[in-house]
Amino acid sequence: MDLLIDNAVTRAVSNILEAAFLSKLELKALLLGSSIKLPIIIAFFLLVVRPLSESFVKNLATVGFFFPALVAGFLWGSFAISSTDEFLFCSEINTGLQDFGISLKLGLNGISMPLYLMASIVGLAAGLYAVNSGAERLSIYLALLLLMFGGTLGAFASIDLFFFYFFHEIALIPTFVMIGIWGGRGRRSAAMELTIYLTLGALVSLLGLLSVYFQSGLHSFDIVTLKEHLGELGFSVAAQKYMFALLLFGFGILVSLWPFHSWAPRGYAAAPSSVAMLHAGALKKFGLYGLIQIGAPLLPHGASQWTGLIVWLALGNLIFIGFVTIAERDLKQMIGYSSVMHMGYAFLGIACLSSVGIGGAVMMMFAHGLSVALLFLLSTCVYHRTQTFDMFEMGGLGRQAPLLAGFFVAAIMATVGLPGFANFWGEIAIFVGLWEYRPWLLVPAVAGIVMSAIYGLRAVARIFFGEPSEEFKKVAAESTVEDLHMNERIPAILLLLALVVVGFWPKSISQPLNKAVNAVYPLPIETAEIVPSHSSHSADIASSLSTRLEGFNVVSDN
Amino acid sequence: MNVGLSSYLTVSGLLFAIGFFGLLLRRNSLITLMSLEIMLNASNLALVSFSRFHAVSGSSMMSGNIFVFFVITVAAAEVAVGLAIIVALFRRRQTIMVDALNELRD
Amino acid sequence: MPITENLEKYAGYAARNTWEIILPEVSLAVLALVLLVLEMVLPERRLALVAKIALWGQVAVLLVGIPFSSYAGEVILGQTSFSGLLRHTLVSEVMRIFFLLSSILVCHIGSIYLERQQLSRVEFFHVTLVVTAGLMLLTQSNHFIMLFVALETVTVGFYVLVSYCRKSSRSLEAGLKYLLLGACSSAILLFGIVLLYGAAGNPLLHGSSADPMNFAELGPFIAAHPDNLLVLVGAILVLAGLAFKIGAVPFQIWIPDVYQGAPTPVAAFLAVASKAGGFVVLLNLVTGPFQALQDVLVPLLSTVAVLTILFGNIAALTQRNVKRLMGLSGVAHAGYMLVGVVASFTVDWAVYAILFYLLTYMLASFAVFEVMTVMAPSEDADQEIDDYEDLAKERPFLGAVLCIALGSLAGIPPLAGFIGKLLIFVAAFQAELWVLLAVSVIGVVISIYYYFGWIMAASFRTVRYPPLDDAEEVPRVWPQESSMSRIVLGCLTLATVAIGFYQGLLRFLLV
Amino acid sequence: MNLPLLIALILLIPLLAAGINLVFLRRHGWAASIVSVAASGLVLLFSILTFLRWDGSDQSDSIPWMALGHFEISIGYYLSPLSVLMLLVVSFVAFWIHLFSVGYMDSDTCKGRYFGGLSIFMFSMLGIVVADNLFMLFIFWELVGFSSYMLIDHYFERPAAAEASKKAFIVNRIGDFGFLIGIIWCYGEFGTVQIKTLEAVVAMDRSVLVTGMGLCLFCGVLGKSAQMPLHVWLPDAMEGPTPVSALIHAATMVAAGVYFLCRLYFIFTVDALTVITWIGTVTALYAALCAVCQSDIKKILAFSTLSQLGFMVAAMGLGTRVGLDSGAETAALLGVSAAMFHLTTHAFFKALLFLGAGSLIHACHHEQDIFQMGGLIRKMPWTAVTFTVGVIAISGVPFLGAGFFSKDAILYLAYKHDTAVWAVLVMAATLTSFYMGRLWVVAFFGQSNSENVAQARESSWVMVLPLAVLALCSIAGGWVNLYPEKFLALLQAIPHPQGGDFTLMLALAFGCSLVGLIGAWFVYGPGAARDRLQVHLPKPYRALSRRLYFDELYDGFVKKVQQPLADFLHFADMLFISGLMVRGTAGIVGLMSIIVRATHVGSVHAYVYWFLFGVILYWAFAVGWL
Amino acid sequence: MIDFLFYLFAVLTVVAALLVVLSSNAVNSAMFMIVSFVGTASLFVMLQAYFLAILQVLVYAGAIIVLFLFIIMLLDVDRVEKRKSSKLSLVLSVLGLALLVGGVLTLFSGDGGFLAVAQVETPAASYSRNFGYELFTRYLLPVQVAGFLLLIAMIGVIKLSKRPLSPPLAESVRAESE
Repeated sequence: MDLLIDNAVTRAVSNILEAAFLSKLELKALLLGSSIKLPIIIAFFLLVVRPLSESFVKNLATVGFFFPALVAGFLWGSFAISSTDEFLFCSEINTGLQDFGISLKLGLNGISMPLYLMASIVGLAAGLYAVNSGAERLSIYLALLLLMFGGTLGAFASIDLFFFYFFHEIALIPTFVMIGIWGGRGRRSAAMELTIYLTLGALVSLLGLLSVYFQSGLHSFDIVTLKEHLGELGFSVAAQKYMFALLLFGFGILVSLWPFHSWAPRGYAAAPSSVAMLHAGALKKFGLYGLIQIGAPLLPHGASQWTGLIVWLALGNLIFIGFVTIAERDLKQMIGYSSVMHMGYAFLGIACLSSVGIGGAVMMMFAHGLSVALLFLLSTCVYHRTQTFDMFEMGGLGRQAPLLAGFFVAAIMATVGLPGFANFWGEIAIFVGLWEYRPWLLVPAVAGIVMSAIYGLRAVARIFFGEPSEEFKKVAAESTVEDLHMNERIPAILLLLALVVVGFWPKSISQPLNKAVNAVYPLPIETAEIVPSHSSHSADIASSLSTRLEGFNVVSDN
Repeated sequence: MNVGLSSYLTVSGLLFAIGFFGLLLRRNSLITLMSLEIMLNASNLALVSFSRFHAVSGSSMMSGNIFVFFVITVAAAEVAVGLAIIVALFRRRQTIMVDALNELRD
Repeated sequence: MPITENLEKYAGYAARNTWEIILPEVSLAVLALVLLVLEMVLPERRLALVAKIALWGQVAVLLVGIPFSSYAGEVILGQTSFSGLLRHTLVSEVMRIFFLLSSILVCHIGSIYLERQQLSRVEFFHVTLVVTAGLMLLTQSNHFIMLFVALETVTVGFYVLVSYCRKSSRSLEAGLKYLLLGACSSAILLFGIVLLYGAAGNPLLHGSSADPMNFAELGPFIAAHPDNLLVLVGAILVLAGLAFKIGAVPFQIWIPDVYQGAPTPVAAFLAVASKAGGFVVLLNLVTGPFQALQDVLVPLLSTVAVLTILFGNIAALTQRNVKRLMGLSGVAHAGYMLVGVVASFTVDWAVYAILFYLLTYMLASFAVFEVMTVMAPSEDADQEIDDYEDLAKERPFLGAVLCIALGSLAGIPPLAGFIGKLLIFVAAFQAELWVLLAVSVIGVVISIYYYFGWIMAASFRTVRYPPLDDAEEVPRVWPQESSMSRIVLGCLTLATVAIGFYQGLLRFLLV
Repeated sequence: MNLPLLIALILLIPLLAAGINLVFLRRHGWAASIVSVAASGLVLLFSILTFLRWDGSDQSDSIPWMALGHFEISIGYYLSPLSVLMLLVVSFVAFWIHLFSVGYMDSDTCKGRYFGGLSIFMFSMLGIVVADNLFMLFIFWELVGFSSYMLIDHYFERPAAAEASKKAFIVNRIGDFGFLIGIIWCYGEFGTVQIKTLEAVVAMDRSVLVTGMGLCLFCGVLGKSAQMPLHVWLPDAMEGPTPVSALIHAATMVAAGVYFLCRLYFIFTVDALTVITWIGTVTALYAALCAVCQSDIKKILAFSTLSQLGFMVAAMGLGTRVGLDSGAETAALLGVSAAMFHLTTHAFFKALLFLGAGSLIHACHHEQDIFQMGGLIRKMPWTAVTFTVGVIAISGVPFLGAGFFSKDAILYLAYKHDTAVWAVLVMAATLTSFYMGRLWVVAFFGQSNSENVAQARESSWVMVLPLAVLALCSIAGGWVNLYPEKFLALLQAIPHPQGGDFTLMLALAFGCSLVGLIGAWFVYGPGAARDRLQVHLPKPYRALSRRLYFDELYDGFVKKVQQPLADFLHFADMLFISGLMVRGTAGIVGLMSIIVRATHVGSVHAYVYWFLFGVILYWAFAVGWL
Repeated sequence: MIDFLFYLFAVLTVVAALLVVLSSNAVNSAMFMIVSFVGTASLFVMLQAYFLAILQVLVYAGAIIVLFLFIIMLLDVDRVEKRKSSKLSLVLSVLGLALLVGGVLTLFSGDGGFLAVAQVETPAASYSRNFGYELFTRYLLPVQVAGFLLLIAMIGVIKLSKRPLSPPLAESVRAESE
């Protein structure tokens, strides 16, 4: 069966693709580049050119959202075939700063490919929802969302540290504007807090990136070059400590590492749903991606010195925020907090500094992006039907909107880490990584999934099950409560489908990812003393097994 | 003590200090303007003294003297503009006291 | 000394006065005179022509004069002219264009302002042109006499410009404040120059010079005597004088008052050109004669940079008056550029980072100031952030321009301001100025609050509560920008965005 | 068809059916029920085919499913007598319950969801059965939890159902908390979680085992098989439709815990096994006591299930411990054999009882209180007869029901090796027949006690047929010799009492079952309308009917500890992090801003002083003071 | 003798400057300023900068101070200045003066670097001629710039002081000032 999947299907697909596209890497690189540029160009077009008819705006924006998703799907397919641990589809454009070693280099490796794919799916879903959301000043709304989308994709596809940062910021500013203009209650202060916090984080991480640039002495912002050469040279351990601290706290703020998380629930609660989807789902993963792709590989000693602290802060995310989430009664804030909480897992995975833990973290990021986007989408759908985010004022919605209830339950189950959804694979890999790192950490980490079950199911029960509350009865009496509309259904299906496909076929993500993380994280630095003993232990067993096993079989046959 | 360069410079320095003192002390904008003139004048004196005492045969240190010429020009221009502003302000506010000029503040 | 010999010497001096090199400056001066003549000649109803001639005349200078002088200047790049009074470098060539551009923009904004305020035009343009010529000469000065005269031309011109709106007592008050404090700083600067002159001219000291005001001769002397008290005090007094121009702590204190009172185009001119002039002189000095004083200047400038960044940003944080806000935020920008100046002691290309920063700052600042001018009420000193509410809804174009310009000032990618800040940061990193970097980051974060507060006011929906009493609400009249404004603002915004994406546009600075 | 393909089909057919039902047939209830029943029929067919193809030896195969670093999760199957037996039991019982559901749910509007849920359950349960490694087992373990959640929640409009489903899932999660730690512990310890490999490793050297690991793994069983103290969810789970209770919460899913124990019997140390034994024993007695004091027919059966599961767990723990002590080759299978035998018979008769109860409830318009019933034997003869068979089987009336053989084996095991356990289990067994007798006597005899019950009529053939089939199995299932040869090695490890012991055990069995049944007849009387124990012993009755206040204890924990802690941390988050840390910093900077702005006093004098200060400051640098 | 003259003029200059600052009457200040500038001019003469001495007297005493006096008379300032400086202001400014004097004295008192006497004598005629030649050859550019400086100052003064041209504006200004 394995052979079947690996060889026959993919070979056939690759043959078709190669026949059709001449297997030109340039073409793929071109596609990758244009998948980032097209949304941005369309965004500027929509911002500058007016007046445009609404249907034209919608169609154009839809193209802008669809194209990257199609490209991502295609690249993903050809990436799976290639099975390499290097960056593929690379392209380079000089923008005038090449004297500093800066140029727009794009490419994907096993770590960025899943995230790029995830971002494109989340962006497509958010975009499709936005196109028909009926927002005021729709063309500007879509333009900003496209800008955010392009920036997010660019951040994950950049090989150049500078543009990695640059694209993130491109995506960040529309976030601010969109929260401010189209947001909900308390949008002004939430937007301001979010922006100030994230700018601080981004700047600190920029300092970290600059320190890598300067300390390396390679005069290059190119991740590949840096990785190759630092293998031989490396930084001094003391320098690494400070450099990694900059990256950790900078990126940590961007990922709402406890206790720098307060922007996230408030910001997401105030944000329009498409923005919350794209930010919480995709853009927020930028910081983790930075730590995984840049921080830990380039500064292994620095990373290993900070893992102790990362663990404690991640436990803050898990346990502290886990409890906070349980106490939260505002649906959107609850989802915001839960996304903060789940970042704790990713940090724990990173703290392992092993291919299992970090691979798990990437899978977790992939899955969490999809599931949290789905939750934000559905929470808005709930809001449109109940006119409130207060879960105590809902109830019994499942009767009128069974499909919505089904999707919501599925999304919660995905968040909770039910097998069959992509989230499970990441979580379990992180747990395994933790066992090798520090076994006792498993206890709080696994306790986290119990807590997420508590708040998740509680939310489901409050919103959809049981008797409707008095408030909801009033709302339902005033207007008919309908089930999911088509414009809500399609993005939800898209996200759920992605979650389920990867849930059932994790290899699609893990195979390229595994190659990449194995190349980057051969053995954890700190646990280097422990793991060999482990593996030798198990290797011992395995070798003695193979001899004994034959005898065993004989015995059992008798 | 022989009269030498440092004596002239001391006079110049004192003039500069007195000019600054006037800026600090007086609220009458005309006198403030005069104090500024004294400060510029202090520089003139120092310039001339340096020129004189540092001149050796072959280098006349003329640039110091030339500079004085320009400083006097500048001083005249500043005074002219300053007085014009003071007059215009007086027409609108009936005062030339600088501490009455606090319409622009936080 | 025989007179004939002297005459030959003087003839030599005269021969070195190559006026064609400063053709742009000369043209501007001539243009200024032509304007005066036109004012007298033209009938009153045609006086609007003056503004057009001033504007297009400068464009012509930009398009013809600059290339011509660059053509002449290419031969002598790095050389001096006018017997060592002027020195032509890449920096000075770029800054000439910079000042000319600023002047064009100021004239453009000024014509809007003057029309709105019904003020006479010709004097404004005349003074602006002369000031610009002075600034252009200032960047090329290689001699303290030239420097002082050019600087004072600029300063006196600004005294006039700041108090230009003489029907407004605020403009006059700002003018008098600027004059008194400016003259004080000039006196300090002058005294510093004198001390340097005195120290370097001392024939008893090794390396003394016959013409100590010339940078080329002052430099070696200072390098030989970096511990001389006169040199040190003279240098710091010169820096104090320049600190006034660039608005560095503690000589920044005048800025909000003067910006608030000054006519908006003049405030823009002050914020951009005057500040840039100060920076260019500062750069010429620290990379030239003062290079050897880095043991003293680096700590001094670092401290000043830290204080400037913090003061500017913190003071601007709760400021609601937009002109004062721009002034204080300009102080913060001066602080970032000072970081670049400190870096330039050890990092050669930091100078170009500062120029890059200045260019991006100019683009964004003028866009903001032009929007402010268009939006200004009759007393333009009273503009508050709250006046910008609903701007994006009522005037989407102005709103978008304002947001992009403020974003660029805040240093947000993908706008040009970010690249400017980035280059400064990179330079500071290379120079290992950790504290300055940390403070800069804090400053940028604080600045987000007020810039974005303004953006928020301009672009976010506002909830209007009905008035409490029955007072009739006067519907607000939204001014309409002219098509010329649209073009100019569009160009500024486009440039801001384009440089953000493609830094190659300013690549000549980064070679 | 080869084995891997068969196994794959067994797993994929229900999955496919579930997908079709949930995606396309949500509004086409009949089609959905046909798809699901067909799927379960196919599963039964393929299970039988698998059994036929299978040569009786241990066979396994797997493919890697995900790999990260050295960590690998594979999906595979591991056929052994144990798993094939379980496969057959599950698919057999499930098929009949599917069929029964068609009748039971005929008026339900959400049949698509219901049958989709059943199919998901089939998929996950069969996954547990065939799983060849612990990670795969865990995956399906979680999925059965989800399908259980989904099906309990079928009537989600009822607050009680919503509450019960939530409780079931969360309590199971708590069990899985330990389970997952145990699995990862196992993986970390041995580097593999392949059951076959683990077995081989442990067989080489039992000293590598750790008690803690075994207990962690047992936590999963606590949750899934609802052993104390995680038993609280199972009685509440009766809020689901009755066929669901029969299939999931009686016959199969809850037995998965026992199945897991049997599958991994070798991984537990002696200490762990002792703990397991006692937890099972205590659960058996506790649940039996509680069952006596319930009046809801499904609750009675639920507690009965708990009690029987306690028997199985105790049997497995005790038997394995004994077997390990004795050291014989097959002796280790002692407990497995006893537990699995009881599991099999229990699956038949408990499914029968639940379906019978379902038939009653369906006929009585969802009346579930036995004291409202009465006299049903005349109205619903088929149901009554089959139900009686079930009662006989569970009560362990010698030779007449399957329960006798399996339970007798367990009691004998205990009698031989641990008197204390034996004594408790005997009490539990007596109580079993007592509460079953109570149910039987009160519900079927005498007169109807309510309007709904009076109108009851016999159910349709789709419901009666499964009852009949299961009744047959409940009678025949106890005869070991009827089982195919391939299972004999497994089932014949059961100790058979010989000689004097045989007589003693037989007498005991007669005593237990008849004392219980007859006692119930006399205590309650046929068709009683109220509970005599409740009247005469109000205090103990209340305590037991409230399940000895376990739920109150847990609710108290949630309300008094967890929620206040959450609220406190929420408050702390607001106060310290959002408040002091973030707003506080902003406030301080804002205050500084106001102070700094205040320096712009507007007076030139003040500004000249700034200049003086500036000159002095700069001077200080020049002369080296700073 | 020369020394005596130096001390005389030096004291005259400094004391007169101090009186400029301290006298409460602006007219007095202007008068003392003349004295101070004449004193400075005398020092210039002693430093053999004859041309500058003449310039000093002509420009400062002849033009600037007259301008001051003219404005003082025009505005009738004595009517205006009634309030005295506050004590605090006085104390602070004296403190500032002390600091500045201290600084200046430390700067110039050390005679190590300074020449006690002039090295060469400058003949008056060649001085003026050289001055002129230098000014109009070498420093021609600054001279031109200074010309423009004076021009814009003049334009500015005119602009600031002339009556507005357009009638409606003039009316509004008048209305405001009245």
